[in-house]
Amino acid sequence: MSEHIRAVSPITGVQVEIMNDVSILVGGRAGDGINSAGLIVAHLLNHIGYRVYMYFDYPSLIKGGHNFALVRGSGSPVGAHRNRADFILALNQDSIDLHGDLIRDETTILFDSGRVDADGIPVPVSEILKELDAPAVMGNSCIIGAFARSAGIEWAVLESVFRQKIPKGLEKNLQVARRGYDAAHVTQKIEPIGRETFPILTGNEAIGIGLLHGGLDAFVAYPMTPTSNILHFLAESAVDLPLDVVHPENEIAVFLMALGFAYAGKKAAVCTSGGGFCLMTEGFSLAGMAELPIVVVMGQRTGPSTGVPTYTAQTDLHFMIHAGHGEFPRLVVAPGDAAQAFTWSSLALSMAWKYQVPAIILADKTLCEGSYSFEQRAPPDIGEADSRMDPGEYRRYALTDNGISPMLHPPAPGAVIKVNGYAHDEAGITTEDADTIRIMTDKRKQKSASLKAAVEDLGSVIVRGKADASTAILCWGSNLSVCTEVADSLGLRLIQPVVLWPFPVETFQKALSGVERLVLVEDSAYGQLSMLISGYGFPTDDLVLRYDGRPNSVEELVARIQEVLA
Amino acid sequence: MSEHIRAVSPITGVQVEIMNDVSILVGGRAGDGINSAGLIVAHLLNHIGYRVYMYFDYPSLIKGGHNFALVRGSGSPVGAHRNRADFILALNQDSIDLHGDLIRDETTILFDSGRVDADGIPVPVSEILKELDAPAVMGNSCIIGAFARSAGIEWAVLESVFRQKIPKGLEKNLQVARRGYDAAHVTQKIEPIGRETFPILTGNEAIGIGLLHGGLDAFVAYPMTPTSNILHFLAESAVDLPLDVVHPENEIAVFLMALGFAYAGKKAAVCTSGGGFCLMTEGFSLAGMAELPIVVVMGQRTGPSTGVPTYTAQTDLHFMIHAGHGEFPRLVVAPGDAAQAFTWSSLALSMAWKYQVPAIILADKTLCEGSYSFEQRAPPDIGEADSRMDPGEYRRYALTDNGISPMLHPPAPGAVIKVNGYAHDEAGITTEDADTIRIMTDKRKQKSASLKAAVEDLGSVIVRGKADASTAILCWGSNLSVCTEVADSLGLRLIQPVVLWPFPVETFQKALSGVERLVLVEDSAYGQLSMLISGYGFPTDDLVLRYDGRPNSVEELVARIQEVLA
Amino acid sequence: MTRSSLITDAQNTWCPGCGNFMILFALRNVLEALSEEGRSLDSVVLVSGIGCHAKIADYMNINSFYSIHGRTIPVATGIQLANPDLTVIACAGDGDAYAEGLDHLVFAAKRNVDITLLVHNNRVYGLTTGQYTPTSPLGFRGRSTPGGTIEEPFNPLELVLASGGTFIARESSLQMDSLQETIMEAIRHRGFSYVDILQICATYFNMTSYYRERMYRLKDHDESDFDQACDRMREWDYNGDAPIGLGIFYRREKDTFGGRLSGRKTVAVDRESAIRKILDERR
Amino acid sequence: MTRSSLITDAQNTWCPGCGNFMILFALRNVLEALSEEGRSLDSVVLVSGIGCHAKIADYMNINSFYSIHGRTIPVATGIQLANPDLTVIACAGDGDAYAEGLDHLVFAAKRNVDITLLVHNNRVYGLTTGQYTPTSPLGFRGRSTPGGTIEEPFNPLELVLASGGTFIARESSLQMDSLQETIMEAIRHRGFSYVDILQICATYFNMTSYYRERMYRLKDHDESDFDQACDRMREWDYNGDAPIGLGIFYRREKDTFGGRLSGRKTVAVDRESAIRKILDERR
Ligand SMILES: Cc1ncc(C[n+]2csc(CCOP(=O)(O)OP(=O)(O)O)c2C)c(N)n1
Ligand SMILES: Cc1ncc(C[n+]2csc(CCOP(=O)(O)OP(=O)(O)O)c2C)c(N)n1
Ligand code: SF4
Ligand code: SF4
Ligand SMILES: [Mg+2]
Ligand SMILES: [Mg+2]
Repeated sequence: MSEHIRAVSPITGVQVEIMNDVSILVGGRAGDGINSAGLIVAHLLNHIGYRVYMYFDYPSLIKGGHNFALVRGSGSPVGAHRNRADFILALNQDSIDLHGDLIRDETTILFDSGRVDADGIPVPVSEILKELDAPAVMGNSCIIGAFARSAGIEWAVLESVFRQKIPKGLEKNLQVARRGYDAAHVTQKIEPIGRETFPILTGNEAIGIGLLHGGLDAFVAYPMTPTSNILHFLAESAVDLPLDVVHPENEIAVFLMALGFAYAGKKAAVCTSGGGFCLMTEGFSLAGMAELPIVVVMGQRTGPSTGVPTYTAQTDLHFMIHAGHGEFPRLVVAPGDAAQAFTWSSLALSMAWKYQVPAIILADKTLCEGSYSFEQRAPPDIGEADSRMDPGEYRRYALTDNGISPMLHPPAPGAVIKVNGYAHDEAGITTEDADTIRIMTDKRKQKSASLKAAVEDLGSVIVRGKADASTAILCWGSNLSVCTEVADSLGLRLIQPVVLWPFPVETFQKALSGVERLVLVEDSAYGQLSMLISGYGFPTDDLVLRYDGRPNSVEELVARIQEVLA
Repeated sequence: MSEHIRAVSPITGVQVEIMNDVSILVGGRAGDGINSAGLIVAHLLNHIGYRVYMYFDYPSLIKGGHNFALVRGSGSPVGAHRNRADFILALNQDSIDLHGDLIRDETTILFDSGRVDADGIPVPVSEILKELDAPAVMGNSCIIGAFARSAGIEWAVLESVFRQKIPKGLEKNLQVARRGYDAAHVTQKIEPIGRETFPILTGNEAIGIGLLHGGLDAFVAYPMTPTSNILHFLAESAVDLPLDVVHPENEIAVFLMALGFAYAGKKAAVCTSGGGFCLMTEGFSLAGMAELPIVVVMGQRTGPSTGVPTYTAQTDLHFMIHAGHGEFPRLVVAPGDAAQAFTWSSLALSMAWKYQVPAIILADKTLCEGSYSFEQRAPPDIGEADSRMDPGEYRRYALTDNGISPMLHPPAPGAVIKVNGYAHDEAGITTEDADTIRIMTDKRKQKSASLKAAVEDLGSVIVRGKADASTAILCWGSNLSVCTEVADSLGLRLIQPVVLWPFPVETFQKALSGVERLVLVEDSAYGQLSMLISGYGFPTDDLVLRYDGRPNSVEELVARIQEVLA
Repeated sequence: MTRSSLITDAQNTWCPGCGNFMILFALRNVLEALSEEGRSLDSVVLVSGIGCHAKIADYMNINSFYSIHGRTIPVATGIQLANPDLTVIACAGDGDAYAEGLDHLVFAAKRNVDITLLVHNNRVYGLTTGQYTPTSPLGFRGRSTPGGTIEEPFNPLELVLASGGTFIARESSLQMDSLQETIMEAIRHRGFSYVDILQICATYFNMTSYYRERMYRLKDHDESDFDQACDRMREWDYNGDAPIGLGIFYRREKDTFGGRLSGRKTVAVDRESAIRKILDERR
Repeated sequence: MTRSSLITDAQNTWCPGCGNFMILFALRNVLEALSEEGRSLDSVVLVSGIGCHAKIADYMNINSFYSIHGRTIPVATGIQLANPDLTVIACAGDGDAYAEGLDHLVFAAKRNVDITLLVHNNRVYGLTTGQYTPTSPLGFRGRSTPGGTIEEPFNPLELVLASGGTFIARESSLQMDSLQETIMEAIRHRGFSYVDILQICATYFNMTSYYRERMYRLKDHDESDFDQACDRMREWDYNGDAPIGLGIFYRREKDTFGGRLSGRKTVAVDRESAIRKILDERR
């Protein structure tokens, strides 16, 4: 495309360009299938060699309102949207009226001429549907067809994408799309740049697949945005897999059932968001005391309370680190894109089991419901804990050097396996004895230390951008991609701790070496990561916070970073 | 008494003595009424002019086991037990066998000769009961009688205490006590030192009375050690008061009912411990978003999970500060003794209402179930928030300079009062608009700032001991008393932040002025307050942690402090 | 906000054809009627949970407490106990009242708390895009159960009856007039008034014709007869094929929890002297 | 820990005369009998909540999961679903199962989860020193209700029946032999087996003579007859004065939740190729 990011780095003075960069807005009402339409557009780009990213924006309602998808294609990996649209596919008037800031002179606007008034290429969607006797929901196939034509994407590409993605009513959809295709003309050609396709996954799907890869046996969940789709995805997938998916009466039941699975030797995970997580905290503390492995996928959204259910936030970091009464080891990882989501979900499950601790995959709406070109990276093999012990002598909480006790599951012939949320002795029997309480607390502390060491070993802090720059952007979770892009373009260092607890202090310190100015980018009002690292003596110089539920576009963030650095 | 604390301060070289100091152990089985017996002993001391403190130790069972009370009397205010007993009142063998470390040459041991084998003054309790045809439960009156005699407490004092404290079966109890009195002889006289008596209150009672003083209208709770007794106490007291006490089906109902009370204009509070609090966190976040005032009394006990229900801990500080998803203002106060419990419970309720925030009174088992001579100090009057607004124009979340909106309650003629856990506009209507979300988050942030300023104004950090010492003991909650005593005896400074959130950074900084070495004393395994202050750049030099569920005695703490300072 | 109209100008975001509109209008009409009778609407409070149904809190221009998923009932209970003069109406979803917060339903019935509970029972989680609820039929294919559920629904009327309910009714969003009448009766009833409203979800579970074919109004039914109530409630089990009775199944008078609670109060003494008394007892 | 005995050497801290002893012994005897029949006790798991009753997890020398207050049932459910070959026995208190975690009871019955639930119903919170529970009679003076409660108890048997329960029994800690027999039947029943055990709390609510005067065993009772079951259950409402029937009130066969869940499984494919397939579909 013609226009690229042209930012002059205030640090290096270098002007950076991102090549082969295209942005497309698809907008319509809830119920118009905007999410699927956006995904099809993403797949068109995927099939001509682009890495893609899609941000999907929708209010909390079922029909009506305004939904839009921002699809981005690029020659290199992407995970952020831009503040411009090269193409707009408008199925409602809001897609034009609410997005003036994205429109450039060269923007191609394709619009449903029956519903939308705009300058650009009109597509008579309803007429076409009527002529072909096609249902209203096929309207987006029509406009996609028009888009393909105007972007110079070959019909064959569209046809093959449709064949794969729209098996239901394929022929009719193709007819509709063809009519859209014919109604338009080439405006800006998106050049094919390769033939390799990548799977396009939402963060939610990447998490689900990562858990499956890690050996997930059971998934228990009560629906809650933005993680419900993990439940839906795994429920769909369960048919082919040795996987039980259960949707119980509420989150309390969810968590305790999952602990039941874990006790019986099945690797279990749950998903939720803040309000549901609150209801799990009592069980979370039980998992800590009883040393039961469990993984919680916790998708942040704008809070507090019900907040803004379908919008993003990064405001639960401290809650995750401290949730549950009493002190016990836990793991908190915050992947930043689909690739990390896969790797760290798999790892979180393995680590939860190896260290017999509860683990949290801390995601956010931007990650969960964003779609990414996915490149699979095999997670490192961390091995398993030793579980050998003479059954007759079995003690669930036997003391060991690393604090990890051999874990057996019933039926284990001859062994009596007692787990207990009270303070207990090695055998799992309740105790009130001062020495035993202290010794068992030390055991759990030792486990913390073992986990901490493992986390430092795993390379839990990512450094990107200009590695020797003395100004660094610090971020976590879904801010990874936009910050990476901005760091690259401004010649800054990028630092992202993927593991947030136990905090990888040494690795983080190394990542900081030579940094004189640290700028935190976070979707919160208080700067949660800054509060966390200040506890380890790491100051943050600038906070670039956003808390209106929307993620930053590349341009918005460039501007804000330039502002604080000016 | 003959022996006093004789510690030589490593800092000042000064030898400190505490005068008029007496320690008494009362021990027996659960069901023997050891708690009441200990309290009677405390009242005997109270009536001869002593300030008292009682630590009550009991396992989580109803009958049997071993209970004991450590009663301390002193010429000056006390709130900690010592590692010695001048008298032991033994109703079971464990009272001797398990407490060897408290016994000195001069210890007077009074024991039930039918059940206990010991050196000292035998009291034929069962024979006496049998002869007088008195029930078994009067056994402790008998041994108390013997104690009074051996401590040289006049019969008239005992009789007057019994008249006030044991109205039920008074005459029989007096007969039994008299026989015990006659069975003993004076061994060590506890000199009367005054005539003024103080109310003796548990921390729980002081909290309850403080809430009443602050204007409590409704108390809603589900029983949980160590705060159940607040429920019991207020349920007893409700008859005479404009107070509703409700015990619903679980903690979720508790919290949401209490929010219902608050919405309708009634000042409500709840009590619980860690596990129950977990269940309240979702409602807590709702209170934050909906700006509903509410007070939670949160009694810490040994965790995680069910842990050791009747033993103490200070391990929930960070959980309290961060509980609930999303970011919102809250108040966390941690009183250290009965006087502070009264003052700050009253204040917590007033501040919750003035700032329309949830407030936590963070107590612990040691404070909740310890008994203290109570000196009432009137809490400062913080005034109320402005609630004027034209009803016809009423907007529950109207924007103001300090972030506090006028709060009305239904029925308010002409006003429509809408509270909402979704992000909302000024009128309380749900919004997903980016600007409104941001503005309303800023409003709550402004309220945080107003609350923070008020907290700094209130003298929220206590300094005691040697005010100019460069070594300071830092503590919070129930560790206040033992640390004060140790600081006094070692010539150290004592610093106790009573408000823990919003953390009174400036006041704390002032309290620290001139401190070169800071020693944190805390009942936890990780040093929670140290983690908190390090986030503000205040380093802690030494951690004196205890996590076996038991509070430190004065001697134990002296030894541990001397050890770290050596 | 002034009450020139009983409907706010918040944008309504229910789907076209959603049964919630009927419930909204029915409630508005009932409140208008009450207002005409002279009851001040300043004393009415609407409490809702979270779900499509709950948006009614935004749409009704009266006092409201828009709470959290599943917790409609304890909030309503607290408000009622705090001020017995308020008329407290709780609107809950079936996910809300029958799954997330079921225990509160049982206890409201047990205690006979003087609130009115309207369950917008569309037998699906609407707002979270169509998962099964406790009243979805066996085999329901929702997004969490793509192969169909493997559990039978329960019958919420039977549950409330077993819990001690004193006013138990079923209505439908398809029958506006009767819905209004029953809501009015429910509000008038002193004690826990429970109306299960079979609400059409146009998007995820449109049972319009199913219901139309089976619905009938209870006739010659003695509301005070427990056994008759049982029988009628059991006729349709929310799963199989049977006539679906609408109307008031059961009604009886009983002390309310709030009434008993305030009945306990002796003449209130002043706070400070009560505190002084407590302290003196502990000297 | 080896199973030389079915009782651990943990110190027993129940009060003298506590009905929990009888339940402990009954359960031990049943397990011994099962073991003699050849069932391996390695496959038995005991789940408990928190309360006096729950200490049974410490005292029985078998696999156990000592969970948290009110959550006995979901833990037991998870274990059973994870491994259908396990025999899962859940011991709950009345505070546990009827107050804190009531919703789980209803859903276990609704789903017919294949576990056995023994409720140690002493009609009081024992471990927290004597507060009322949902089955305490009206006017019960506990520590949270010094003036007496103001709510009637509910009848848990009726609730479980209304929820879809397939095995509903009541026993007493005063009748050891029948208690044992019924526990045995409950364990043998495929599906959700629920036994409400009227347990004596020697310290806070000693109803020994009250029960002895009123208890009788169900006779000529058709366990498969729903209406008879209803009638018998309603005879005593946990409040008023009436004969108290003991025995199995209701029993029927029905698919279990676990059975239906595992029935769904197709032949399992290997994990990696399933993942590859999922990824390929998304290219
Ligand atoms: C604790 C919690 N869990 C989950 C959710 C997500 N959630 C919002 S609405 C809803 C279900 C709504 O179903 P229902 O109560 O039947 O209302 P409807 O939308 O059908 O009117 C859920 C699960 C939530 N808000 N809070
Ligand atoms: C979430 C939570 N709330 C409260 C408690 C305190 N608690 C412990 S046992 C118990 C009640 C026990 O009553 P019940 O279940 O009837 O058992 P019982 O002691 O009578 O056998 C309570 C309220 C707790 N452990 N956890
Ligand atoms: S999803 Fe169903 S219940 Fe929700 S608004 Fe749409 S039609 Fe109504
Ligand atoms: S309090 Fe009651 S239930 Fe608990 S052990 Fe004692 S007698 Fe048994
Ligand atoms: Mg619904
Ligand atoms: Mg009980």
